[in-house]
Amino acid sequence: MNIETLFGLGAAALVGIGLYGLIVLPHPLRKIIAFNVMGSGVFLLFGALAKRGAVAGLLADPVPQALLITAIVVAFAASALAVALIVRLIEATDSASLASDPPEEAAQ
Amino acid sequence: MHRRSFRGGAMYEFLLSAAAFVLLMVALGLLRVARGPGYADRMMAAQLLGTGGIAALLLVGAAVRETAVVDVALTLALLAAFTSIAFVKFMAHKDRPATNVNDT
Amino acid sequence: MMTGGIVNLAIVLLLMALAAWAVLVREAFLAIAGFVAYGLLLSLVWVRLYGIDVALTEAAIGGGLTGAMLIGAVSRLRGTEAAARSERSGASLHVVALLLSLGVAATLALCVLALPDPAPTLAPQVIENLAATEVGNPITGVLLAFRALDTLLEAIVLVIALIGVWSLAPDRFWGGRPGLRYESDPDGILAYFARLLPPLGIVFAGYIFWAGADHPGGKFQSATLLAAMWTLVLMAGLADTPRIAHRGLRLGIVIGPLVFIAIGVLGLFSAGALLAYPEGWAKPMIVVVEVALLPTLTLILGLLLAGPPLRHDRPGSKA
Amino acid sequence: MVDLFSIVAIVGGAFFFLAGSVGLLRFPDTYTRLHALTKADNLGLALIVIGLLPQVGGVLAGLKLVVVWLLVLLSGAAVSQLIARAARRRERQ
Repeated sequence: MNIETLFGLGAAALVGIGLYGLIVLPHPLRKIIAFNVMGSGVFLLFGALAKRGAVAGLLADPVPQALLITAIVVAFAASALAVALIVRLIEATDSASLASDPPEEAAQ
Repeated sequence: MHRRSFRGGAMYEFLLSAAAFVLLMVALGLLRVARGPGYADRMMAAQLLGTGGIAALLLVGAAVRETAVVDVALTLALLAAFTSIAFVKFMAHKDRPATNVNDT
Repeated sequence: MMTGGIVNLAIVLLLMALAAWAVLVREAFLAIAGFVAYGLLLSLVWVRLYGIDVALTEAAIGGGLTGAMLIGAVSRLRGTEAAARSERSGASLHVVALLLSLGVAATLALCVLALPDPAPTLAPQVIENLAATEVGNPITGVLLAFRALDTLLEAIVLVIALIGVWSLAPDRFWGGRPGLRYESDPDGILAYFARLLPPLGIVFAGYIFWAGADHPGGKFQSATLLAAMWTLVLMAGLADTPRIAHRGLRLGIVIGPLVFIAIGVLGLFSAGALLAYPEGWAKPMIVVVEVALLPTLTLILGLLLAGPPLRHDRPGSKA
Repeated sequence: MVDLFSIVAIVGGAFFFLAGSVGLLRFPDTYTRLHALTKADNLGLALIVIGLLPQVGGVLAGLKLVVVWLLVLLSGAAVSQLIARAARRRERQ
């Protein structure tokens, strides 16, 4: 199996793992981590595609790689915003629950 | 501009094997993160991971003759202490009796 | 090439194991440790995929900023973890989530296996036109010439993200200083370290910035390093974050997009299209935009890490 | 000849990584584990860097390799002190 296919399949698995965590994990901070895992899976898939686009002179297609750089920086900014929201939520409600009807012990 | 120039067989194989070996050792060390017991031990494993990651990166970079990989390693080396320091600072913060940030 | 294949396989397996760890492990702190290790391994993956520029970005963001940000968040959870565990979702949801993620992963895997051969690529067009920009690194060429609009919009997105973070400040702290005030380390090691490392980091950031024209590197990687060095100085208690009402700070935050837009509009008149560079002027224009973006990106990344404003100066206060 | 030198040095470095990991897993307490770790950090990376010096081809790249090692040495020293102090503070409490 060549490297593009191998990393492409790995990327598919990462997206699956991240998606599972995003749905199942109750704590919002954990959801952010899971979302980042999912996102990096997408990035990796994109990177494998870039590697497939190698032509004489270049080892990979620079267009997707350039977009990946902006994507990584934007993903960090989005995570920072999400983390700030969570910290504010905890400070405001003393609970990190995302449920519309928070459980008893958290509400007190 | 990137160039394609692969190193001769034996050395290439050796450098990549060495990288794989170091990576494996680091993965072993990661078990300490799981076992703990304290936070200090976990941070140590993270430190080993950083050094091992840099070593593996340098080996792979030398194997494929990509000199710019050294810059990636330099970046990691500069930031090697960053996460650990953030950790020590925040844990020190957490250890102290909870001072409400909003009151200051 | 056998060894290369084995190394790749080992990397992918370790990557998946770390991802599963970061998602499944019980304690948030352990998940973060796993995620930091995951980020480190990702930069090795980018080297294997010949994306050295991407590897540099991932090393700076994944190896530095993200870990520090998540650890900062986890130290302020205040026991919400246990409460969150009590509202664990039911078994049916787990099954549905498992089926859904398996389905998505399998679909993606099938797509990967069914990719067209030869792969579509824009690389020849990039090589063909790169000479006109006088930039040697094709990625810099894409970021600032061929897809400059993306880069401009990204800078604006970063500004908006920072405004979003700031807007979470309680009203009474608006205009104040972001983040916690760190005490100067009594043991002195951190203070020593934070005096020694930043000069080296700044030199290297300058090198990466300048090298970005012809080799892997550029403003994003450079700005991330600078932001990390700034945060190090803050954590050592050697300096404090600026008040967000400070005019110079706000100017620094918007200068990048403003200069970028100005040059883009200039292109409308001189070269006939928005963000087009007049003939022979591409390289100097690109350098101007990059120089203007550097303080913007550095300030925004550092301030995103610091969080919303939490305090005002109090005379004689040493919180 | 040069390649042989590289191979010997890199194998030596890899050995120290092995020793560091084993020490981290097997040693009884935090401080001895810290001891094992710092050996891997310093010597493992140092030997690998020395082994790679003839392989990178170029004075600038070689210089950067040495700087990588020095930086890791510096952060390793600072962080291990911080870790040890944090561990002691926790013990005293």
